[in-house]
Amino acid sequence: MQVLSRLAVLLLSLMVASMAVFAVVNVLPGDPAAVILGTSASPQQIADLHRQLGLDRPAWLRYLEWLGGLIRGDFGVSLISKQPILPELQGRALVSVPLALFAMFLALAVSIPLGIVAGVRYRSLSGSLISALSLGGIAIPAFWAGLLLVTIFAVQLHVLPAGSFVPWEESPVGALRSLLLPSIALGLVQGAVLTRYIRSAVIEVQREDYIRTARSKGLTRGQALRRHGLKNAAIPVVTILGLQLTSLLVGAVVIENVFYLPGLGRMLLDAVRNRDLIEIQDLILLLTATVLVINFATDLSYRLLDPRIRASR
Amino acid sequence: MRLLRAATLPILLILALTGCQSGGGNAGASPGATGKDKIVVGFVQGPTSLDITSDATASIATMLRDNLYEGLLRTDASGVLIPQLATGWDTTPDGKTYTFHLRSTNWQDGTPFTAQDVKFSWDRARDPQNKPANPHLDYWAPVSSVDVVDDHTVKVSLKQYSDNFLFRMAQGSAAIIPKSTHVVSTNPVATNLATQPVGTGPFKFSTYLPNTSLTLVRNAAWWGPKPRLQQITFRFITDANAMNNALKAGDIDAIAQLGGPEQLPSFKSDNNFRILEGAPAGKLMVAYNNSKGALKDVRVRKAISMAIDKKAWIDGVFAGYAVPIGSHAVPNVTEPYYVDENQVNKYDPTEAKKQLAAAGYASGLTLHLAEVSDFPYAVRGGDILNSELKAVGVTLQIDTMTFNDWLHTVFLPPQDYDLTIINHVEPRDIGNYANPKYYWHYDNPQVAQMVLQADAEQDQAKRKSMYATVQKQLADDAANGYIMSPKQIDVIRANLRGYPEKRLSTSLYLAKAYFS
Amino acid sequence: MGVSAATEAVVRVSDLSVRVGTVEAVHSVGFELAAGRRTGLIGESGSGKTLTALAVMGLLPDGLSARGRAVYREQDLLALSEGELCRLRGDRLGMIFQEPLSALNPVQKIGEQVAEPLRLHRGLGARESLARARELLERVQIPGAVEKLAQYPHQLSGGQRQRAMIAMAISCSPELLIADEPTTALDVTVQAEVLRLLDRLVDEEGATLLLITHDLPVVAGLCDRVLVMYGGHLIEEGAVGEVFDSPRHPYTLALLESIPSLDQELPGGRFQAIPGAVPGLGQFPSGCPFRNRCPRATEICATMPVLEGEGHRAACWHPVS
Amino acid sequence: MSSEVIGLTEPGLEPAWRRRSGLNPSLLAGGILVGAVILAALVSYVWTPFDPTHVVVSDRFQPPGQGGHLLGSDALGRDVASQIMAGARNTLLVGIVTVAIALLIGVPLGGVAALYRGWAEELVMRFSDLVLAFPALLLAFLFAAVFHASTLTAMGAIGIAFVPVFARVVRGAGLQVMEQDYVTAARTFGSSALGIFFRHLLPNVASVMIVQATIAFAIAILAEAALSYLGLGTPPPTPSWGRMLSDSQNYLAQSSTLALWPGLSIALSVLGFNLLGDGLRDLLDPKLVQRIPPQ
Repeated sequence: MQVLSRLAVLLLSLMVASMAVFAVVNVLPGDPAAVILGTSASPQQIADLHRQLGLDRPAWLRYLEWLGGLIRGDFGVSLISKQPILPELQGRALVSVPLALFAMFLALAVSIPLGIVAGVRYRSLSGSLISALSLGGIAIPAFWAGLLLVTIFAVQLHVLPAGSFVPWEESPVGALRSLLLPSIALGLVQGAVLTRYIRSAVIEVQREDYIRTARSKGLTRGQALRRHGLKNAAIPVVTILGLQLTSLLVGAVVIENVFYLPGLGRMLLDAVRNRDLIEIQDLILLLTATVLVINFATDLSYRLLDPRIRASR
Repeated sequence: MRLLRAATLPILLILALTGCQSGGGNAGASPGATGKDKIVVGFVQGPTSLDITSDATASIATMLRDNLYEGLLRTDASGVLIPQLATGWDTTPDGKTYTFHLRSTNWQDGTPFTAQDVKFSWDRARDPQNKPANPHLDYWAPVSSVDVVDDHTVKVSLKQYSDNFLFRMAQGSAAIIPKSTHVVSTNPVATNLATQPVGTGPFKFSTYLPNTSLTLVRNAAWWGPKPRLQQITFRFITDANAMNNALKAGDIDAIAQLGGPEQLPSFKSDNNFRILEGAPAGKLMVAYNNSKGALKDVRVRKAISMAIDKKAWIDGVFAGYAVPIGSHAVPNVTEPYYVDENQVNKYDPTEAKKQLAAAGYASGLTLHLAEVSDFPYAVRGGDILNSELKAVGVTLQIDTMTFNDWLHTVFLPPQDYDLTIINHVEPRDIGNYANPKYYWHYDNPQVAQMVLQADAEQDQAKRKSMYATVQKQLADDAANGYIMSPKQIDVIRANLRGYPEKRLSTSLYLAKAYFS
Repeated sequence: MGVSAATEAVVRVSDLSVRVGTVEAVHSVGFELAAGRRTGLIGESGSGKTLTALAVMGLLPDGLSARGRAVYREQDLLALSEGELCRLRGDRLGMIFQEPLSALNPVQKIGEQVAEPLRLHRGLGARESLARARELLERVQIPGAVEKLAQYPHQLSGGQRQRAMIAMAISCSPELLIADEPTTALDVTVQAEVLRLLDRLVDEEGATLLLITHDLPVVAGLCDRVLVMYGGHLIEEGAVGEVFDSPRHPYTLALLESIPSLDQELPGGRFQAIPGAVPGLGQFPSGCPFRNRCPRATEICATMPVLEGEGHRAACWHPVS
Repeated sequence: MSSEVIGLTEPGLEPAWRRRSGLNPSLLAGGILVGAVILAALVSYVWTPFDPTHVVVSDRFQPPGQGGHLLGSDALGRDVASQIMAGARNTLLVGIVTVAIALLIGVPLGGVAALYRGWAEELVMRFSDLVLAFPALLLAFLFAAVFHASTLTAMGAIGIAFVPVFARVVRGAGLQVMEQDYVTAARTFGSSALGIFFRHLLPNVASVMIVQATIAFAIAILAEAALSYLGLGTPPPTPSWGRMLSDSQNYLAQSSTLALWPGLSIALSVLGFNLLGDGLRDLLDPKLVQRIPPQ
């Protein structure tokens, strides 16, 4: 029941977000044709493009058509390449989605052990060291990390590609190799942020009364943390994880441009540069929808983890 | 004169020479693609359409002309016109009528190639109503009619002699397309050739992944000697670094036009690669709006030209792989009329200041630079220009824009700009100075007249001297800030043979290529 | 050291000090918990009573350290390794905490939490231990024990939570049960029930009880002996009747006088607040910690007096008659 | 859409007795780093070792220390150290304008929500939900496409993306303030909403705002650097750290240190503002600092 109402909120949010995107692109500045053609195109050119884009029809109708198309899986046709957008989108997603997943996996693989160690030993040197490193990691822009990795592994050592992508169909191994450095760059920085949150969650949890209770039952510190602490610590971390996934998604947009990966981020940037408004509209909504869905999933998993919330409405 | 139409906008030859970053992504290549009979060639940019007669992106001509599509004739590496689909041609003494004798061969779809196809192709190309329009409509300006004599003979009548005519018919957009299969689709900007190209050349279409790759396979029925390569893949890699790395990693076998010349040293020291340093091509310049404000004054234009240190640009922008030019011509076979005007408006900041003072701008002058952020050369050049102009008291306001914006504000009306950095790669385009409405707004009736006369002049010596006069006048007028002609540089795997050694940018003929 | 109990001592604490960082919060405390007896440990917040108990259990929070001895069956609890301590805690030594909501794991079912010591110390399997847990919940009189097994702490009432807590603590029939203000967080009506329950269970189990509280009537009703702490010092101890009837330390007296009503008659029979406030940690005066609030204080109080007396002992230079 | 009330780094974990005693190391380190950035920016107005935009092609790719170039020279022979100094100006400008936009829009919105409740509050909260669905960079992309990409679109987008954070914090704190007896008293005595906003609400949220603004500053720096790196931020010739990084990428083989300095500058400034935010939080101890997802 609660899940259904959350789902309704998600759908409503998606609607509103799509309206917002459509409004910014189509309504706010006035004329998309002028946007595409530049500020001072000739009236004839603008009129031509108007017809081509169907701009002579009311905005609400075009909005509904766009939305209807999206629901039917018709993402429209790129203004620049004149190709349908959906197949391109699908091809690009084969780069971006694995990239984001690898990076997230890496971030978790790094941050969970480090965060727990730093949390358990927060008073010792190793804990402080991890903490300081992660604070540094937060400050490092992922694209700079990418550049440094390229300098070391591609330019100096020649062991990994500096960019470009080998399509999966041609060579899965090659594709993985292409995604390795970008995933590391993205994952390490995200991992630093996560480490910090896991660390504080673990520290907080260790001070909880129920950990003391658990120890009073005869559990060692480690057992108490494992059996009673981690699930509790996971609750705030999951919330952060949702936010982190979002920032990872945005980070992927940037990192794709560092490594020249033909993913959604590169597509978006090219669309922005070429003012391919149809593509921009689709891509921004797609990414925003992903953010909303991630938030929704976070909300759900939060409920699964915490019986207190599960019970109350 | 070249016309650009709104319908074919996101294009332009200017994209060709330099690593342009607009338009689409890229991809790497299959590792170990250096198989005996398959080649992967890296290109900076993929075509927006596979119809060579409707897309002016330079890369499409380079990839497909002579490989998939053929014309009646083609230019060899030394600039000589040689027969292709025509076995030969006759010219009347007045130079106004050409009779082409056609080869007996078939299209890649099996239908026979006839004179009807030639007439269809060229009539279509010169028809301004046609959509999509040929990007080089002006190539056919001198043509009055194209007539079929018989199945294998075609006669072309010109209004007057044109020196450029044959040369231009060897270019990509003058390729012959099949009449039978060329059905204009409902999409106003694409023909069926845009996705399923059919030609007469040594390689035929296999697959096309937009922004990723284009693959051709050997045409066993080709009229020439059987190509040794079984398959050609053109892979699109926008970024120079990624491209260089792909070659080093073995993902590709050749880079057609190196994007980042500053990285050449790393290839030079490696025996696995050969650097093919081609002829200079293209005119990289700071274009002046000759009709705007202070720039109307020749002294101001001269001052800017004198503030520019060509050596700094050649080293800073193209790592030394360019030659200085002093007027609108390049020293290569396509422009045999070239004369060296580098002595005019030589780098001299002191004299530049004097000229500015004489023009009344002793206390300073502010100019706007329309900078295309898609082109690394324009961005680097903008930084250099900013510094150089500052030294002579001119403040530069840089307005960055995409190439698309540039087309619609600078190149096409309203043509509202002061300065812009651009590389004109189209050969023999000096005729643009005859058009006062061209975006430079250079308006000199004598030059205009002489340019037109030169093309109609059959006497080679006379023609050459006319062009020389025009070049001198352009330099003296400082019509634009002529800087350099970047060299065509390809880097290939050392065991790749038969790759055009000193190629012109117009096509990359791979029928003779093989791996040793 | 005076031995006041006839029976054998379960735990003998001597010279126990607890430091919070660099500040000493509990100063050389010594006492014995006689087998089968109930001892009340009283004092205001900040007197060090909870720290003393936690030190005995080896459960001091990070950054706090204990010195001294707390001998349980020939073993000094303070010198034991974590592993050895873990074998005792929850089995021989049980503890009940003040705030049952925070002391229970919010994301684990009650049944699991109650069953855990049995699995740990008795080696019971999942099914057996849950069955035992149900019995325990029934024993602590939680209605609907079967459903409660599968519920989470937030689904129980405050009293039920504390009962579950008690069930957990007695699951292995500990020899020593420490209850740290077990009823403070509960409603007054529930308090009495829980105390009655505790009373009964301690009787049934024959456990030794250390009841920490600031509620004097509770001690009076439940305990045999009483320890009074102030400022980290043990300042008075003795049989409940003796101490409450004739307190020797002025602080104990003041404490008793501050209680509005009590079953027995108070000296003076009036309600009186102790002047001044309890100082913060490390801000007690040197010597007797109470001297800045004590009406009887003299210069000699700048030196800490020792506990004196047989059976009923007090640390004061100027004891109440 | 649930926004956690949690700091960017963990809340003060040290026990109170230790926190109170002695120096706050975060505040000190953060202060030094931020101070260095401000100093570099200010000094660059009157002096840099070289003109940061002056091109001397023959002098290019000088290693650090050569030819008077403390940090070396770039592909066009420009002095890297001078560019870094001048780039600090841009970084600070972006941070200040961004945070100012967020404050100027977010604080009144949050104030209105807290003061008037009802549909006004609902509207503000739904608006922030909507904006929160658009990460700063996505918003910047959208703006760059619709308007012309410039420092302004970048700052505007990042600033707007921060608005919900400030609006929510002000609303949250405002609701608490409104419960206070003296505010209730002030209202019954006829104080205007504006009066309550300025007299009671603002002073109460000031410390939260300071901490929040400091953290937002750090994120703004990161976001602007990313945008400039992608060519959607600060246009040339204004020196910008993000664009320096994107330039350097073409020359990694020639000079690997070129990518080092601007990246280090960004990282240290971000670290500085983060530490400063942490230190200020410990010092001012506001309880409601919201987390802004980085980048």
